[in-house]
Amino acid sequence: MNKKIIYYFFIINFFSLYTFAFARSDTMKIDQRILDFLMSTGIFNMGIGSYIMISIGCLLIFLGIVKEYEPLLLIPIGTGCIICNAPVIGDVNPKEMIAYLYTAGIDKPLYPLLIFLGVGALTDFGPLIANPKTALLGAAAQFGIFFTLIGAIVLGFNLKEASSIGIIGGADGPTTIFLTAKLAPDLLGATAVAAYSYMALVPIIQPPIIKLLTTEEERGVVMKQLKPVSKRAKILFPVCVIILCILLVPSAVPLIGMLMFGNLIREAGVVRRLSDVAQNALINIVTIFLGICIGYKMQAEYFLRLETIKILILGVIAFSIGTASGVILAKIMAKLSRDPINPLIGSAGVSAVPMAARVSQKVAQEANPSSHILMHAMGPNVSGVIGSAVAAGVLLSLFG
Amino acid sequence: MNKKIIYYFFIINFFSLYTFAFARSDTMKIDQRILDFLMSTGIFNMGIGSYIMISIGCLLIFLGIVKEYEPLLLIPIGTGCIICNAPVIGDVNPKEMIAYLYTAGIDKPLYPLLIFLGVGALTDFGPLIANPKTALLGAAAQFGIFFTLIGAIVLGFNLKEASSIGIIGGADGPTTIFLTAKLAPDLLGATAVAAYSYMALVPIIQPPIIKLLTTEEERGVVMKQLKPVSKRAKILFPVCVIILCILLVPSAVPLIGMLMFGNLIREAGVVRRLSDVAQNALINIVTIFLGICIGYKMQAEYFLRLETIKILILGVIAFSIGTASGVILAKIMAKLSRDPINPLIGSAGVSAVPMAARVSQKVAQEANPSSHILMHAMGPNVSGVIGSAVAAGVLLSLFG
Amino acid sequence: MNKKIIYYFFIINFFSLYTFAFARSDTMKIDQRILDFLMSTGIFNMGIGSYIMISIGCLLIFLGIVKEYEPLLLIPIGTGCIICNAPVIGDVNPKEMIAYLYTAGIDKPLYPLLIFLGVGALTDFGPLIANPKTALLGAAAQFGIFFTLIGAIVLGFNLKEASSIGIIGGADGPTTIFLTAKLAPDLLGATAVAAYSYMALVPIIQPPIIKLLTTEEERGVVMKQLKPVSKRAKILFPVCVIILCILLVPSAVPLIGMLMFGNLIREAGVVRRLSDVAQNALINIVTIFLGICIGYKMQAEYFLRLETIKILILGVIAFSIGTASGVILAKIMAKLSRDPINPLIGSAGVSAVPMAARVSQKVAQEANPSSHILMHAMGPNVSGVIGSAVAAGVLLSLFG
Amino acid sequence: MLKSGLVSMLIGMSVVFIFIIIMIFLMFILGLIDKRFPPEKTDEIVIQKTISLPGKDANNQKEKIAAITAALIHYRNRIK
Amino acid sequence: MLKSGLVSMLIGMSVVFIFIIIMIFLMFILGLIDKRFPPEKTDEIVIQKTISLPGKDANNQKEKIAAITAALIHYRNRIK
Amino acid sequence: MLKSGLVSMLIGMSVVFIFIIIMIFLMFILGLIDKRFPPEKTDEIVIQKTISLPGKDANNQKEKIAAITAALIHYRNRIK
Ligand code: NA
Ligand code: NA
Ligand code: NA
Repeated sequence: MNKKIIYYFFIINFFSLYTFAFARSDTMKIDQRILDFLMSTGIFNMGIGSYIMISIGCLLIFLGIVKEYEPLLLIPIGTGCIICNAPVIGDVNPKEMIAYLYTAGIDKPLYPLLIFLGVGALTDFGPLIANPKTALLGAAAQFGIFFTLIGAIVLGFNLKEASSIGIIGGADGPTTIFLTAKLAPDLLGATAVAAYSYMALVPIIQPPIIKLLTTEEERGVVMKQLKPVSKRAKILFPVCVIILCILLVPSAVPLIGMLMFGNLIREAGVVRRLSDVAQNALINIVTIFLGICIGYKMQAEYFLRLETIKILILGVIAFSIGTASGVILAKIMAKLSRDPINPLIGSAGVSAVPMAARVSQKVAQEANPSSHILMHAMGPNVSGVIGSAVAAGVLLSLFG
Repeated sequence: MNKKIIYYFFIINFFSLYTFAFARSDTMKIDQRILDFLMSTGIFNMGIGSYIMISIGCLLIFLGIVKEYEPLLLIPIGTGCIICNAPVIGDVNPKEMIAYLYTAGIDKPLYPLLIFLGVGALTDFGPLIANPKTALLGAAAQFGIFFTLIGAIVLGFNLKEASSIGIIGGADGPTTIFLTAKLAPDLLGATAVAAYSYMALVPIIQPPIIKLLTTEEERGVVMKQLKPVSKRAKILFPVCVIILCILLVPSAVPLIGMLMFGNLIREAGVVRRLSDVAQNALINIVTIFLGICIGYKMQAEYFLRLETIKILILGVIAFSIGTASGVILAKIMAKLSRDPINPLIGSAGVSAVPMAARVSQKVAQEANPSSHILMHAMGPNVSGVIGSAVAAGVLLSLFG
Repeated sequence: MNKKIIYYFFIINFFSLYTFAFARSDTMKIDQRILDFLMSTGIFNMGIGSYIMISIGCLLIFLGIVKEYEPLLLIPIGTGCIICNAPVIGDVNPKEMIAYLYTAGIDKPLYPLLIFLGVGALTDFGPLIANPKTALLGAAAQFGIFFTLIGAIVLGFNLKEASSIGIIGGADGPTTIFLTAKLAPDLLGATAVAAYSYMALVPIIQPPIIKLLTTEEERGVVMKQLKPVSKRAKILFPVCVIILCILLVPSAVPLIGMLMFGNLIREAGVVRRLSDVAQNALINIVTIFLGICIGYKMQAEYFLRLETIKILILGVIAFSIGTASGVILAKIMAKLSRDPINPLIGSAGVSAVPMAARVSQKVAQEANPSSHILMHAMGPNVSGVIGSAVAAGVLLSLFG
Repeated sequence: MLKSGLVSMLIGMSVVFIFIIIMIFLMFILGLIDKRFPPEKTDEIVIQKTISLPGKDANNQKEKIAAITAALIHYRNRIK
Repeated sequence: MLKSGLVSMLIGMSVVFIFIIIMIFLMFILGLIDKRFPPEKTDEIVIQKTISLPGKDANNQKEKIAAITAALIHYRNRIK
Repeated sequence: MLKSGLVSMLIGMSVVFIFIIIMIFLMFILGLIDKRFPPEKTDEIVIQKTISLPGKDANNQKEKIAAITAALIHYRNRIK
């Protein structure tokens, strides 16, 4: 059949072209060309550091997917880490796009602020407004930041670096990224990974510290139900906090301003469209960008240093001290207060919203199944977000 | 118990560290440090202007939430206004992020054009195509723009400023912002606030003017039902208008082009994905950015000037003249037309979609409960959007 | 009535102002002004080329809406083409905004990569993993790319241009745009239009070639049902492919990396938010931007050249050769394989997901109604996406 | 400068009216096409559309759910 | 440098506490306003809200559909 | 230049095939892992999934609502 002819004709043609290419190219040093190409593969251009970093990227993805440690961040960070450890060969830079996104949104820290906008739109400050004094616990837990800052100085970091490391203790990813991007961008990979990893590890880090500092009886305290909060109070709250921040700590205005702007559009009730987009499309898009951009600072030359180990150790200390400070102030408040206070709500002051509040709830229920303190713990929990944003502002104005 | 020991150990430690810090820092002029910090608070760095602007920001938020005056814009504008009046101290600029968003989307007016894309995707030109001659009313209402432009020149503004002020009479936020950003960016705060405020005040501004120019009988005229419009006509319309705009007023192409592109993806029917995203995620994200960026031009030095008062007065004149011009042309058309025309549809020509059309409907029903002119008023209403975009193009080509 | 007086007063006023304007302006050479304005219309400033390009833009919109040829791209491209052929007059550039979006997302090819992210999140690699050897067909089909590259060189294009033209045969819009933007941006309009048009024309281009190379009996072969693939394999696959790409072809990392990142967040299962936004809001927004930006390279001076015709001809050759190569390798594999292989799955190797796979299915069913090869064709189909991304990487590293 | 303002009014209003008048002319032509070649009746039956083809956008979904909910309550009452 | 660290702790913790204490003060005032001018009962009846006013956002929709589905199953069982 | 084109074909097709062949090799390994360690049956029961776990994305919601609506009509008919 003539079909077969066409078919064979095609194959013969293909092979003759391929052979011809071989033949012709032979005359122009084909070995050289193939050698050139081999020299442009990754294998021949990557140091051991890149392989280690790719493994770390895989580990982060594994932690995100299998252990469900902050997967929204760790999966993009891990992927970004893998991609950004691809070698640059000649003029071809495989991380060009990520570098571009980095310049656009981390150098001037746009992404963490837009995420804070979304966090604000997702946060209900009602439990805090219903029981204002629990806000103190969110202040106390920031002690971990400054304690760690001093520790970092002792370990040889300079003031800017030490501030960026201390802020890990604030247990807020966007705040950590914002401050590190401003003060010590080369540490961004380490501090961001530490912040998100430890936030995911809160259920492992906090309970032993809490149990060390409290008796079973204290942990089982039942708290009075929260009073309802009016829509008006919820709307006025974010506006008041922005203005307070402008008057007291202007350097914290970017963080507090965006957080409270997000909360205002949430509570306003008349701009559902904006609140929805801040809580969904916008925060999700920015999370993707932010994650892969953090990978940019996980290139071997930035990340594979002794400093990274130090930062990881200091980070866990920051979390621990923060937790302890919160619990201790809660115990003191419990003694001074007329209404019963369960000291476990203190540990939620580190923020790590809403994980730390859930830990408080879980530990309380272990001690006394009829103690439901989740909503009470949400007060210090969200206050801790404000507290560490203020702390970041202070550090920025001192060392920025 | 040894728990208590740990607990007290911790407190003692904390206080000793704090005291130690006090003691050590004392030697290095702690008073100076605290003084330095106080000097970096907002209170000691803000002029009276900033306080006034913060109050104005609060007022805009109040108007948005409580009075529901264009809340989608006024809440972000108000918040942006508050944030942007935070003081810059040393190298720490709390409005850095907003400045960045401003450069990205207002300097080259990207945001207003993307909003126009969404507006196009949200607009049904059906009522206009069904009754083409009502488009004339959307042209007549633009007289307010040029009348006010002359008024602004008389009040001492230069040609570029006067154009930006006149365009307020177009009653289209994005058009106003686009033109002002191009011709007189320092006035952006004032013209944008005027445009959106007066759009929200249309139910208060228009009825007295309408009633002054029409008799109750005229206002109660019942119009014939609109004929249906085919999908084909709705698809061809935006393409024709873009081409017409290119041939006649190329300087209006950005506005008309994006508006009609949005409308095309709406009517095409085969690109639902694009139409949805233009109507929702994209326009909402851009509205947030646009709003806070307008706040950037509401810093005291730009906004607290006599000019702002003049602009607000000229703006309301622009709206009034536009309304009157529309009504008068509608009356003339009513006399010339065979089919009955309710002159109230003329006032909708100022655009302020869909508020002005609803005002027409409401005033008509007050005069005659069986007069339903909402859909008839939508014709001039959307034509007014096109009309003021063309006017903006002319002004841009004359004075840009 | 005094109402009538106000009304007439207003009309008289309007006309007197208009007349006054005429009178005053007369003294300052009104003819000159009107002439100036006429000179600023599009009609007096557009060459024949612009009119032709506007017609081509309309044609693309027509093809998108009426013929449903890749409407998601062709409608924005067509509109962008129309808008970008508006004339620049003096300082007023109607395509300024599109130029800005172009710089932001095509010069550093951000948009095609973000679209690849969404494509990854929309793609199920299950059918490929279930039958790995079909991936070879996705490699074979890339022969069209290199054959056409040589053809383009013969027709006088330089190496960079020839690469951009050859890649049309990859039948992947984002890959074509990525490579062209890097190597020969001035050809972007032509190559992008060719890529998307021919992808839409796959149901017309492929069947005759397929039928020429196969007998009816071959086309009716029934294949065994695919075995199920575990979630674990689907999660590991994208990570493995990224690492393979880093090791072998680092220059393909941007494309392969984003594609596989999108697929990873799809399969991870724990980041639904990110997967959703990549598949919807993000890809849709970027598609709008990408489309109108391609219009930017369809200005008459770039597009109306003999080269464009050559590119269109070379493009269809590329598709045809790719299809034939896939079918022929499939026939060879069918002979060597124990399990029955329908050679029609070879033509799906050009990618053009999922159109080419549907064509295979349709042609197979014509020959034998009980042959369901859609899922089997999806394997080569998605493998072809990877194949042409790798080919693009090679071309970039050779000529970039 | 006042002169320039007056001229801009003159030109501006003229251009706006010319633009709108040509647009009206185009719309009349579209109307004529519609009369000459009436579109085929491709619209889906309204009821079917209301019940089974909810829009992707949130507002329609809202209406849709409201409608379904109303129906649900109706049948619940029928059962009681 | 250690000194600077100690000072930053001093200032930082002080500012954080001052900020939070003023914030608490503001929240108490908000509480007093609520007591003095209790808001009118403008909230929609909860049940009606649950059934007929689904939020636009996906999560609420999800809950909504789950609720409706549960009701549906309930009535299905009643019918059987 | 034609030579360069021929070489690029040679290298390009080789690299594409090498890449794909290694990828096939990886996929076979994934397949072996699947055979060796068959995944536990963690998938939710399909019916339950269909009824009570609607996706966030619009398309799924659409299907979901369509499914619920269908059920609704079914029960309505049963009542009649
Ligand atoms: Na915190
Ligand atoms: Na208007
Ligand atoms: Na391909």
